[in-house]
Amino acid sequence: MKPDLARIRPYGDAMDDGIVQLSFSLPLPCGEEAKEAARQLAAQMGLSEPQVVHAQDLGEGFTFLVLYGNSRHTVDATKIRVVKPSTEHMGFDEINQFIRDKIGRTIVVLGACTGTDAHTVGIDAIMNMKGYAGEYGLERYPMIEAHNLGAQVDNEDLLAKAIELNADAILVSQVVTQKDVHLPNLTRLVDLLEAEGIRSKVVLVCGGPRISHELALELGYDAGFGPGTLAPEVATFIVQEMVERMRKTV
Amino acid sequence: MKPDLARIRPYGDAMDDGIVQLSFSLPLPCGEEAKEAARQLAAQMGLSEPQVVHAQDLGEGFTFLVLYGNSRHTVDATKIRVVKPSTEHMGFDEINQFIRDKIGRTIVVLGACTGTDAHTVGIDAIMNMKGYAGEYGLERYPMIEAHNLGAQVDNEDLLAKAIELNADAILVSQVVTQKDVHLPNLTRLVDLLEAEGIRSKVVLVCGGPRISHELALELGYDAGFGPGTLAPEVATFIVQEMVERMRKTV
Amino acid sequence: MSKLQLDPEVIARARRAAAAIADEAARFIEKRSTVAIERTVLRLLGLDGVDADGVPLPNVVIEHVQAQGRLAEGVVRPVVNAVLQTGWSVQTVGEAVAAGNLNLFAIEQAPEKEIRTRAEELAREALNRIRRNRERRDELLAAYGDQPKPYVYVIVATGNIYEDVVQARAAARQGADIIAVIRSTGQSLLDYVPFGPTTEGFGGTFATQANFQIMRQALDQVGAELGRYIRLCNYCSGLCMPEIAAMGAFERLDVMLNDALYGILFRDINMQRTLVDQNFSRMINACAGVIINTGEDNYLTTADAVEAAHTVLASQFINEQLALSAGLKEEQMGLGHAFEMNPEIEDGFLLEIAQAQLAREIFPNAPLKYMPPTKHMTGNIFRGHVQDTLFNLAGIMTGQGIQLLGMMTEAIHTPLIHERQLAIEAARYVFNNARHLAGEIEFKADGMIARRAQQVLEQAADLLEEIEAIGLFQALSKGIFADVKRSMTGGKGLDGVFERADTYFNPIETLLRQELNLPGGKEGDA
Amino acid sequence: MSKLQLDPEVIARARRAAAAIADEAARFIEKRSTVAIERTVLRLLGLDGVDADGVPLPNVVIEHVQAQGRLAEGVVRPVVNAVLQTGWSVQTVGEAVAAGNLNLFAIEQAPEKEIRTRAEELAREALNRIRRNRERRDELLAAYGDQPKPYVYVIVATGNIYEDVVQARAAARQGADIIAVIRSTGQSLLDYVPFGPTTEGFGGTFATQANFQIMRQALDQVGAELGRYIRLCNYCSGLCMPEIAAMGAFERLDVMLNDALYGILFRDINMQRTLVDQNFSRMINACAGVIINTGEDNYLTTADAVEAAHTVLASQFINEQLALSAGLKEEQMGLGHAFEMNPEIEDGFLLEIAQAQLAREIFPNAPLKYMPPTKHMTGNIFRGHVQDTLFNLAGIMTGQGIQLLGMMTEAIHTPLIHERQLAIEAARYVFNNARHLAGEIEFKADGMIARRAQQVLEQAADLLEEIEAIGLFQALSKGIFADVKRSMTGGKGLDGVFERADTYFNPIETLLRQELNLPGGKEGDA
Ligand code: B12
Ligand code: B12
Ligand SMILES: Cc1ncc(COP(=O)(O)O)c(C=O)c1O
Ligand SMILES: Cc1ncc(COP(=O)(O)O)c(C=O)c1O
Repeated sequence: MKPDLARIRPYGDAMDDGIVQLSFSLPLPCGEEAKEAARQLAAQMGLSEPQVVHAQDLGEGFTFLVLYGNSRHTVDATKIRVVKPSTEHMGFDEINQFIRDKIGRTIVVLGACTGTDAHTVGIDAIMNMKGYAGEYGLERYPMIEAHNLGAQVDNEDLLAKAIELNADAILVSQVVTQKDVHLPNLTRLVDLLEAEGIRSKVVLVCGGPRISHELALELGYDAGFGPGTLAPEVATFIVQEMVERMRKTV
Repeated sequence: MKPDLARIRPYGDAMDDGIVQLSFSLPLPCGEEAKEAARQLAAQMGLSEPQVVHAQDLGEGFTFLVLYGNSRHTVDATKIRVVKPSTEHMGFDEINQFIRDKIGRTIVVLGACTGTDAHTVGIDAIMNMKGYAGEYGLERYPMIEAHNLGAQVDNEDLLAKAIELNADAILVSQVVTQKDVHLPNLTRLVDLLEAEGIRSKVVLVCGGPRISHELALELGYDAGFGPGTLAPEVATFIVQEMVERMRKTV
Repeated sequence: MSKLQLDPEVIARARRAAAAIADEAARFIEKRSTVAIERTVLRLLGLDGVDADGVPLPNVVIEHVQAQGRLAEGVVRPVVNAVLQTGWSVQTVGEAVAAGNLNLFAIEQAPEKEIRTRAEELAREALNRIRRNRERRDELLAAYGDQPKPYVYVIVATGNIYEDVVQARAAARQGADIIAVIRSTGQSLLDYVPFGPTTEGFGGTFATQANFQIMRQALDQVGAELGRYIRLCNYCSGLCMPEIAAMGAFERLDVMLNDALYGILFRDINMQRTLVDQNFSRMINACAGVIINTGEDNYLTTADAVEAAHTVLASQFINEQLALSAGLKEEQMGLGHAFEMNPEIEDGFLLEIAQAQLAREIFPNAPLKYMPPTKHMTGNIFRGHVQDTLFNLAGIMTGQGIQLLGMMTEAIHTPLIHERQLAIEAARYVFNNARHLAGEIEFKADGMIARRAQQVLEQAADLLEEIEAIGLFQALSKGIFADVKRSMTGGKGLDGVFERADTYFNPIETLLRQELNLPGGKEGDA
Repeated sequence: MSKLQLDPEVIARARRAAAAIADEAARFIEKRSTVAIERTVLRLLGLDGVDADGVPLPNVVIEHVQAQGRLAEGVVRPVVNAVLQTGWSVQTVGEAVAAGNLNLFAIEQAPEKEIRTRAEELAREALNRIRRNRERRDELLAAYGDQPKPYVYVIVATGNIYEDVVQARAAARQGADIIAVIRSTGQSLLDYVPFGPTTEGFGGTFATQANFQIMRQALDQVGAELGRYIRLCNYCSGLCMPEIAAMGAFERLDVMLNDALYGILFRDINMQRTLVDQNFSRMINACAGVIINTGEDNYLTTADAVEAAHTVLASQFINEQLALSAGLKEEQMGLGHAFEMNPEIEDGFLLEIAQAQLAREIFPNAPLKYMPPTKHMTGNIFRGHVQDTLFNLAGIMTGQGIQLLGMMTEAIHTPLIHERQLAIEAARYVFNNARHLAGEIEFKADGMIARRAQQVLEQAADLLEEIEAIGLFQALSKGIFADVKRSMTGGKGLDGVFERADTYFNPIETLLRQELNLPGGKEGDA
């Protein structure tokens, strides 16, 4: 009954049964044809014996379908490598001590929720005094000078502030991701920083419920943090990255 | 905004966005690796940009995952042909008249829920006087002599009864389908009827929530009826099939 | 105080009629025994295992006795006599009979007194074993503390006991309080109990003693890790009711589906057989400290929940009285009912609350077992999850004892590993969020809820008096419950029922009756 | 009768403080106008469209007037003067200004009397157009009959008005009573209203008059097919509150998100600007028969629902009083609140019921708008669907007016076509099943629910008196609501606020005040 890690399949109630639930709508009127189309789609997805267990008229020529089937695909779990900003993180005291020891001055961190995005709860969770889930935010760290610019901050304003305050790190939050509105917005900041020639001077981090480290790297950020992030994780990354860069430039 | 019938894709909130929800469990502990494995599986299923929106520890080294992604597969809806027992069905009076006119005698229909299956509600819905969803069952039809043998009927007993009563049609209900327990049970009846040389003399019909017409044909039945079947649909099929056979043998 | 302004007079009337019905049944039962009871006695005296063809030894021995026309005296005397004569254990005696090496009636007969003494010793050992299990349960419960009610009850039903273990352990971690291992379809009609660990069932897993043991160990282990006692449930129904009770008592099962009428109505088991069997099985369950679950919910899978509401209540009254006459305490009576209102009914939730509260007030000490929507579940899993939510709310609002969690895939398949998780988290969310709602709300005097409850109670009392008048057997023949008509001599298993000879001897029963303070418990009574 | 044993004295104390707060605001408001109000007046007088750069003509004309330092007198006089002098329509005048062919202050000035007469004619036409829409709504409602409450309210938010139409029509067929077209993120900070049909928004679709019209037609059509009046909702918030109210009045919108404080707190719009704008926008909504929805739910997306409960109630009191001073009837006040209890709290449902019932009893005639769980929704769509079920039950148990349905994918994306279906069927199931539950249950006197409600009411009354003492502006600076601090001169849009000159002229306002029986409605009052 042990799973074969090299050939992982979904599990319903017996090893390797491959059971998967799926649901979607089709732009077809409700009836046998829509069900058959759903089955064909599921078959293309690699489900054997797909069963349409529910089909419902949505009006306007659409049908909602719920299916179960057995996936024939397998994943080699022994080959999975997950990219994370860092595996271990330091605690509050440790981080402050690390800054004292290795950087020797307070560092300046700027945070903002940029573009038209007004969801500040996430960035507040990282930066605010009171913090989040029992972890203090960066404002509480004696060795961090944290500035939270809040919601709907223009990339241009953020850049100006970063220059003004000589920021060591910039934290950008993006929560609204519909139609990928966050992508051009995030890229724009990188472009601006590069145009000013200060991209390499700041640790550039983004975060939000749909942000992954992988995506962040792709967009030209140094790290990306997803749902459930805690302040110490972010602080650890920033200070380690700063020290790493110092080491390299020495 | 009209769908391209030759290339139907799932629809979430924009034509052809392909949005699909899926959920399954993996025999991997909850964590980034399980999420990545889920994403890889979804990618193999043809979903672009699969998002793990929920991952939950189930205990015992299993993880439950919910994903959304955009399916790249398409279905050609213009080519879909659905096999159904019959497209139009007659009403109560019409059926009785049809029997009087074309067969000229009352016909004998036997029904049973066979094997270890004790789910009689389905077969009762088709056969009982009071019927189902506003449609009388076969027992109410003056031109049909209906015998409902009830639950857990052995295939052998059913065969014996069919011979004894000279049945024109046999209706078999199968509701429990776990581990495909219904398949050998259904096939066994066909074998028995053939061994007795009476398979061609009876109209052989099966039904149940997981029975499709296609499956029934595969198993050697004349028709299969799924969820929501009404008595007149079944009666129509039986009498038309009988008349069809009479026509052929004349 | 009654939230429903129920008339105590009407409750008393109903209970009195039910007691009369149970008395009539008891008079019928006391004169009879069955092959299943005799097999059970053998098991309790220490017989187990199967013969070369895989037939369980208790069956082999009973057939041996029956073949020689001696079953009416009970199986204990010949077997214990053989033990005395051979010096073998009951097990070895059974094996010898199975091997054809021993004819129980072809050996010398020891004096009755000696046989009785030895038999009583063996019986006492059996009951001690059961008592130790009961004490162990109490110890564990005392150590861990019990969970708040309603207990969260989920099923596993993979067909494979080892896969069941995975699912059950996961369910325990997810928060389940009770794990029920559903039986394979068809087992209830077997007139024997399969043997050993099994891995091939349909819609459920065979109930065998080995399977019980495997699951009990798994749950004890995960329970120790979690610091919670995880109760184990199985099905004490069908043609082997008492045998399963005995096996359960040996393996410390905590909860048993065990209804006085279910087998008659839903499995077409002969009514004489079922009534006699249920009584003995319940004495064992009583002694083992098992909570029984009755099956009134099943009525509503075929009948309509509004129209047949009073039959559910009437059946609960009968189950209660029959349980009392088998020595079960009120605290062990998980009387069943179900949330099976048609979801299309306006104010269906009000009717449901009326029914659930009604049961709560009439059986104040019973850990009522509340079953989820099944009939009206469809392939629409999302809507199903919502129906189950109202069910969970009804459970906490009316103080139910055991909440059998609904699964959103009820209309599709037996539960997948994560479906239990989703059901449990949903139930816990509702229970926690509405923890003290029951104590906070009152129902309008003379409102829809109160009036509905009063009406159902009236109807149930009337029905019970009708049944009392014609007798239970007659009532079952007339299709009073679940629209199902069963005849006195129809159905399966009648050939396993026999009248007790004057010389009938069953020390287990005597001891059970003593222990449970039931009539017939005095030496020589039986 | 109060189910919560609320003290009428405390309610009166809270309401009196709120009235004093609203009075203070009214005195501030009456001396001021804003660019948005002046643009609104132009729209009502008939100006629409955009210039060659896509800038809306109302903005162009206002900037023209402002550039010449003449806005303090109001925009009506110069524009109507131009109409009189040129013989053109308001539209042609606006186009000429935009084209640079006309300087409103470089032409001859007609006698004040003539200007006033013509201006009032135009204003009357505008109000007639609005009245006709209102009558049309009443006719349709009378013809079809209205739906039982809570109304089922769902959102569409594809970003593309044509895709929105598909979703909205489907939702209507699925059973929605109100369709809200959510606005693109960012629109509320635009100091102009985009023009024409739009197909590219993020997290919502731009509010434009063309979009309103397209959706109105689609809903009228599907409503006719279904024999139900489908209400249309949009957002009358942000820097263009009054303009959107006017556009909505022209296109027969039925419901408008329209809060007195929301823009200040959640969009960092200047408080002077918002207070002045909201007043004028509400007069239009009042006249158009629109139900406004206030945004108290938003407090709970950042603050804790248990701790901040009284701020929600206090804000409802303030919104009520400010609404009254803008001529809105109680029946038009969709005061907002939300089911945002942390799902982990024991008895959270009881606290929630207390709050919902409290609002119900204090604002008995208001069609309370009840918002679903959002903050505590996660990617676990199945659990989310359960949370939404308790929310729906709370709605029907406490007689809410408008139920904004929760979506199980709240934490993921704006709703897909079938998610609305699932939400609607779930809500209808709950509403229907518990239709008369509110009338059936009572809360224990001095129980948790009643005591919680009484305590929240006390706290709200205290808070209102505190705000009364320091003044609303001061209170907003201190972060009393939603923990957000805003200063008198901070935030967006302050440059659009101006003090009215003695010669300020605004016949629309005068007529509105007349129609709504508000002070200042008499000729020459304004
Ligand atoms: C609260 C809320 C609001 C509040 C915001 C109040 C405020 N001051 O923030 C209000 C009511 C104003 C609001 C408005 C809107 N919202 Co909103 N809102 C939410 C809601 C309910 C919760 C978000 C939240 O607070 N999460 C809690 C925080 C702690 O989690 P988090 O943001 O993920 O942050 C954590 C991590 O991601 C990470 N993190 C986040 N940022 C960063 C940054 C860095 C540098 C790092 C290191 C880490 C990090 O750390 C945090 C702590 O662990 C969500 C739904 C939901 N349940 O998730 C919708 C949601 C986010 N909103 C949504 C939308 C569309 C809107 C609107 C655009 C709707 C509209 N058209 O009007 C508006 C407009 C707002 C705007 N202009 O942006 C959508 C987004 C859909 C999408 N994927 O694009 C959601 C998902 C709801 C939905 N289903 O439609 N919203
Ligand atoms: C009622 C019920 C019971 C009742 C049955 C009472 C009775 N007298 O029938 C009781 C409580 C006894 C029962 C027991 C069991 N049940 Co059961 N039961 C159900 C339930 C809730 C409803 C079934 C039903 O009545 N549907 C209504 C009828 C009208 O629909 P229908 O059967 O689909 O019939 C229609 C069509 O299919 C068609 N049709 C059906 N048969 C035929 C035949 C012909 C010839 C034609 C033409 C048409 C036709 O026409 C009918 C009318 O439209 C379902 C769950 C659900 N919501 O579906 C589980 C369900 C069917 N049961 C299930 C199981 C596993 C069991 C047990 C095996 C569990 C156990 N191990 O103890 C037992 C054992 C029973 C046995 N030996 O077979 C599973 C089956 C899983 C699977 N796919 O294999 C289900 C799906 C529940 C679950 N999720 O576990 N059950
Ligand atoms: C009392 C009782 N026994 C047994 C069962 C199970 O059926 P079976 O007899 O097939 O084991 C049920 C139904 O769930 C029941 O309620
Ligand atoms: C009163 C009110 N206005 C407006 C909005 C929407 O926000 P925006 O200002 O981005 O249109 C909300 C939030 O849903 C609201 O409650």
